[in-house]
Amino acid sequence: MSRTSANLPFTLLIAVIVVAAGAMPALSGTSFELSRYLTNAIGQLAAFAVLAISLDLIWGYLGILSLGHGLFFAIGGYVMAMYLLKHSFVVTGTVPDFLQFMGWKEFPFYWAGFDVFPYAFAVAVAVTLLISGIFGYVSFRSRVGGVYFAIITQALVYVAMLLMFRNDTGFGGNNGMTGFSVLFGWPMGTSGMITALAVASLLALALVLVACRRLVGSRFGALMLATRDDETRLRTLGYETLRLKLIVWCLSALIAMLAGMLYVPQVGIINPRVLSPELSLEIAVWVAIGGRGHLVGAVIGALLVNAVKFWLSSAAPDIWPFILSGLIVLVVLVFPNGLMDLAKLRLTRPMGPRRMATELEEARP
Amino acid sequence: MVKFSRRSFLQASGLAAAGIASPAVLRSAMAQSGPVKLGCLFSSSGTMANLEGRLNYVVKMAADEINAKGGVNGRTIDVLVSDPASDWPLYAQTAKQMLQQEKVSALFGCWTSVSRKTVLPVVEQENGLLYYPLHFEGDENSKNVVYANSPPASSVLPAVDYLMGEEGVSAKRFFMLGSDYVWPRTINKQLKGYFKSKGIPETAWKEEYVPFGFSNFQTLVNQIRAFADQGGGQPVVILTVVGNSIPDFMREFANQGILATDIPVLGLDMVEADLEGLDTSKLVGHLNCWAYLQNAKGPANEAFLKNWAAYVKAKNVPFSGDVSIDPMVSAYDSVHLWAMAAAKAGSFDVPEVSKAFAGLTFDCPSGYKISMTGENNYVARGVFIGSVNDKQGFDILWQSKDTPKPVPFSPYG
Amino acid sequence: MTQKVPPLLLLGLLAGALLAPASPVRADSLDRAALVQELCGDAGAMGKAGATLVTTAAAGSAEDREWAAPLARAAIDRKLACDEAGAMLDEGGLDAVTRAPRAAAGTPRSPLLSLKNRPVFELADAAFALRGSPAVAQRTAALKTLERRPALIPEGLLEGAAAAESDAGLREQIDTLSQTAALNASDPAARIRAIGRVAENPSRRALTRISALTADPAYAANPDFRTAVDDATRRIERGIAIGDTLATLYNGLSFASILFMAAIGLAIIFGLMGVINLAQGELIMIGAYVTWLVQQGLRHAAPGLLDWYLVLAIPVAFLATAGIGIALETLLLRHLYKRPLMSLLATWAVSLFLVNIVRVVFGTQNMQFETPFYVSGGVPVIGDFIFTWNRMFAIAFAAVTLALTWLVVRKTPLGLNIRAVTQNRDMAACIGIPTRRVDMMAFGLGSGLAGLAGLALSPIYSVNPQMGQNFIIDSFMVVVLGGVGTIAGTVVAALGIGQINVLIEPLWGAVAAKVIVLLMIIAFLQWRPEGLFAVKGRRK
Amino acid sequence: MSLTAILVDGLTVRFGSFRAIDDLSLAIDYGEVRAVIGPNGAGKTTLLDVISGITRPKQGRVLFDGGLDLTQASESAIARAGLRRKFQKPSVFEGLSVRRHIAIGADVGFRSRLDAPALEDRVSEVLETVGLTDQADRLAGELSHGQKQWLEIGMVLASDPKVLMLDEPVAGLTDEETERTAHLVRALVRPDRAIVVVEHDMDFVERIADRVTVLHEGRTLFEGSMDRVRADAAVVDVYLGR
Repeated sequence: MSRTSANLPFTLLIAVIVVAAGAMPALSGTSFELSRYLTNAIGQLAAFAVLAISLDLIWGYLGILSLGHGLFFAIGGYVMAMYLLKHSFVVTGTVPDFLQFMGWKEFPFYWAGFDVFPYAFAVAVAVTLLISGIFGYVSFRSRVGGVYFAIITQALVYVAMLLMFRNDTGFGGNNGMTGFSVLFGWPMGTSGMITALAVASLLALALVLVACRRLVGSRFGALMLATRDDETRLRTLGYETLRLKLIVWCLSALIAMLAGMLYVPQVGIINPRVLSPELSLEIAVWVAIGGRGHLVGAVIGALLVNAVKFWLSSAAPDIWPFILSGLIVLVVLVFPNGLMDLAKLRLTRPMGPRRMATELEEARP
Repeated sequence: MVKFSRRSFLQASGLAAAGIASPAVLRSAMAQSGPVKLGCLFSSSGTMANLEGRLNYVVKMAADEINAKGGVNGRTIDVLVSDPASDWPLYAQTAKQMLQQEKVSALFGCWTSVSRKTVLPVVEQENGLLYYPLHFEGDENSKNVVYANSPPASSVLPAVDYLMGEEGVSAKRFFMLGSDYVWPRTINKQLKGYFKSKGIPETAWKEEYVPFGFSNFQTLVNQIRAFADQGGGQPVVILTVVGNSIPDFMREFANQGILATDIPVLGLDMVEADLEGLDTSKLVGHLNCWAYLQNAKGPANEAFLKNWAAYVKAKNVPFSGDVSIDPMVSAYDSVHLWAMAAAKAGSFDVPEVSKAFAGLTFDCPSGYKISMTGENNYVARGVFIGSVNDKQGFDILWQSKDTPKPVPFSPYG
Repeated sequence: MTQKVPPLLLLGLLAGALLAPASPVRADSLDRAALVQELCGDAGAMGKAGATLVTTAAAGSAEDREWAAPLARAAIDRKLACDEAGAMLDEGGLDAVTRAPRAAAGTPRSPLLSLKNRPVFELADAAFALRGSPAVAQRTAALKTLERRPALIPEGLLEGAAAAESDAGLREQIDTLSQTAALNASDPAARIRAIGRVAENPSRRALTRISALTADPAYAANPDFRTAVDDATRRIERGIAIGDTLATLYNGLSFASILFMAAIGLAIIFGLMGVINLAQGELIMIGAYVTWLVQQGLRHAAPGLLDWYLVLAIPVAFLATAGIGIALETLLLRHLYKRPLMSLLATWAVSLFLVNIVRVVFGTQNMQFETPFYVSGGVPVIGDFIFTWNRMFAIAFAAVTLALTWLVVRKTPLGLNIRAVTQNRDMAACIGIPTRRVDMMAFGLGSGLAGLAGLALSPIYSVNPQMGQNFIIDSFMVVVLGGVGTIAGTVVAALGIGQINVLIEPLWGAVAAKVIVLLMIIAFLQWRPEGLFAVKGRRK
Repeated sequence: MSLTAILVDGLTVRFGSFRAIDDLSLAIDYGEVRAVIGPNGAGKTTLLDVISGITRPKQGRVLFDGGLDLTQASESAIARAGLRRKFQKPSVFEGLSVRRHIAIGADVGFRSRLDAPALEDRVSEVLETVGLTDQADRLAGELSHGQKQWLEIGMVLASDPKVLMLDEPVAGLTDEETERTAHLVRALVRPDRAIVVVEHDMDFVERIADRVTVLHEGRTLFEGSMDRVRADAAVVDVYLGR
């Protein structure tokens, strides 16, 4: 309605994603086939883009910065890994490493049923909703916001990391889980599987983009922006902002979880490093660089930062941190709306002075 | 010498324009000529950088030595270096890139067991070859990995035997303190099995784990003192913490006034580099055990140390030229073992090279003649027990007579 | 004597050595050449040589003692050079047997003491020093070494030393030790006296020694002996309990002081500006590196003052990090005060930058710090409680920092301004307080305090580019738990977190302790988002 | 329906040791425009905060319509009961259009309960009332200060509230804008609606208020018509006379 046309870039982005998803299987076998490495990389980047969207939804549109989104990403990842391991075990009989080095003869009881994907998926959703629901409810009810919320979520993901580092939790400890051989009955690591996973990730990205776009364009989306701009004002108009925030927060957690489920089969490992506070901070950096409050910005930010990181980590490993920190400072000081400013595509005005004022007040209760 | 080539750069940055990729045919044609490529998977940033970083240069140095003698099968060796940034998934990522894009003939890399386990499925799928230069927990035997250093049965157990023996300290009680991950867990599991087989009661040992990067050892050292003071025989600490936890532990240990003559510490992952920041006069006598120590006697070691010092100076390597640690030597041996296998096979194809492993021997800087059999991909090496001296190094306290046969799967697990 | 304590085993070995016909028993029959030959032999031979040295120290003639004393020291220091013609004392090139100068025959080799032989040689060295060293301090130190292994002390040594001792205080100490050493003597009265002596220094080791006596035949036969043992056991157990309590408190306090040091700068900055400074950990790290630089500077410029580098570095570390903080504030954060979430990202970028610039300049290895006498070792107090000086240094440092910070905030114009701006920025600006300048100075102060934290932590932790990252979450939890902008809150939160951590750690391990504490804080903040100490005001 | 819209009974609010409102009692009737005046710190805004549920009092109660105790209800429940408030600082949503604001104000709920045409009608009507029809599709962040004030009034008005609280509606406005606002407020008077205005501009108060309550140090100093307020010695002493 009033959210003026971000239509062009949005449509373009969706088109590129869908074309890429279609082209990858179509080109296989021809001399223009993408290498497996590139295909895999594109699939991973798509998963990161989904993760970026999940954060943008609550940070850009609701004004809540989470520095713990790695937690939900990890839930998806871990559940996917559990499914893969258990499934591989059922099909091929391979006993996972962590069982071996812990000296355990069988899977812990809570692994039961994880070889059935629908069950695993349901568990992922349930756990994500449970954690995000409880944490979101108590935090939003106590009106914890702004930097406090950011710091507490960071502590939360850190706690989760410490827990998962423990080997006796039955989730592989520091080693995490790796050595997946079968997905849905198909062997992993083949060209076909790599392409299929990349295509699935791209399609999921497109789907999440379209769905989020519809959400933020709706009346509900307008209420999200209203909450971001002045929550008290909205509450004194009769709206239960607690419920609104909780719904969006849980939704965002679910999207992050989905990203984790897409990511793990493509990298072939999950371990507590995805729970490190640095990764969660980096997600915020992708969004900030791309331009928060723009779905397109979040996606482009995630793709760009990760592609550059991917390439520099082998081409010039030493300068990557300097480039990243320089980029952040540049974005923070000069382009508060990230690349969206740079491109002069001022689609909306998500960062008015009022918005900043709310942030400030949240910082000082 | 070469970092990633310009071509790979273009390909990787071509992500944005996903449609443009160089045709597969062209790429494979190029891989057939020119120098043969080897890849390194050692981090030069992050928590492992201080240890892993130096191995990149050792691999290059070994390649230079081989190139100076005319290369292998008529081709010179190019070493590609990357930075997995101490981030385990990135090891797998980089390994994929090396194998799929760069078509390297062999990989040399990984320090922690986690990173090796991450890379393992990649090398198996791509049928690559990974030389792993660390002593480790064993219980693994992939045809695509060469385990260039010792599994516990041929390194840790001899050291513990020594401690338990008359010549050692007749150790009767064991405090096992480790970082909480696969290597310490597995080592301790095997040690417990070993103790049981020796009839040592369960009350005589204790197991504790701390998180990675843990540094506040005050309470744990208190626990160790309490454990030691319970009586019942000479106590020892078997230390499997890694990284910065090692110097932090040793510092606290010395600070609470415990000497090696009271409770000796066997630091299984302790190397010269861990002592760099410490006042070792209060730590004299603590032990470590590796397949190589810098003080090893013999011309091979003299030559190695001289070459390394010269290489550091000539290439401006950002690591000390007068510190040499076991994994450096294992990495060095690995390159030579690979070159010998490739020359013997007359090919760079992994299956051919693998077939040539049986019967290879090499004069390792440690002074032993290390060897491979056709039975498995393990390398038989000697064992050293070192004793910390007041010059931040290790004196050789004991060394094995020959190279014990490596046993991949521990009978005590 | 059924105990399996290794010192006793060694004693047995000693006794064996005493009886063995090959080993000289009497001083007049000390075979010097044979002894030197054994010193150059294998571990077994060296063990025998060590036993001989101990015997010589106890019962040898003055001449022999004087001759043998350098050998024990040389073996420990690896200064004994074995060659084809016997051995030489490294320094001065003297022959080990004749003490006449000579040239080395062949390539000399320095034998290494095995772990088992090392305590024997240390004992011998201390025994020689106790009887022969001219300085009282050295003799006292030697006595301390002997006290570590009372069971190993050969009979006659302490009596001989006490008889010759000129210093009255030291003589009394020697007597005490010799009474303690009589725990397994034959005279029941001496044993009972020894039990009492042992109980005077309660520790788990003492408890083990005393409770082993309950299996002694005398325990059943002699009621006096029995009472003495039971009394001693009770006394020691009480001592251990006190010691454990003190140790827990001390460990908690030391951890709290570290948390406090890491958090206080952050508390000031966060309270004043609502800015989350994620680079705070890196400022701590830089403080530690500056300390290292000061140490290196002193090494070159004034080696005499080297021991005092930790003190001399205080102003340098403070000013250097304060300077960085001020630069950071002026160049970056000043523009972001209305956007705290962005300043959070910006400071993260700064932390990334600082870690990597230090990595490039100094490398990734741990920096090497001298350990001055005032931060090395510790004093056993009671039970198993050791008062370690490096922790005490941190505690004292934290206390002084607390006092100074309190003074600055409460008693100086800058502090007044800081408090005014913290409470109401707009009002402060209205009454003419230069808020920008106050921000800058306060940021400098907070950063400088982080630098001091780095200095205080350098004797405890490894110093490397990554070290700062260990502190950031802990210190934020302290600040948030304490309540923003209150020094008292920061102190109480640090003490609470430190103590709870130390209490949980022995029960469930270090990881669980950390997890539980963090979860407790998170839960607490849901209940009281303002933290422990916070001023309530009008919302919105 | 009772005659009294809001009954404040023995209300005390403390911030630390400071008593912002001290045992205050007052009643506001339907159909009147009540102005609350007083020097800074007298407790005016705090009073509105308590009525709208933002601040919880230490003692006392505030009854709405003779029944609902506002000190126990949540902000959103209070708003849904029909009490709406315009804040002192114009509080609008920078990222939303003017039209969206009115729609949000008109209809509470995550989904619209009114059907689209009915909502459109209501929005147009309110825009007409506050005179922002021409600005309907602009973003709120782009409006002038006065327009933001009106937009916020329109937003709280759109739901047809029973109690309308206006906190300094003419602060920072030009004389002409003040004039328009005064007209607007008078036009909103209805027998089933109470309007509470906190304002410093005495001329404005005189033009709109039926009755005036003067607060001082958290207590009622005086209550009556503006003429009598001006005549009261105590009021002149603490407030007007300065």
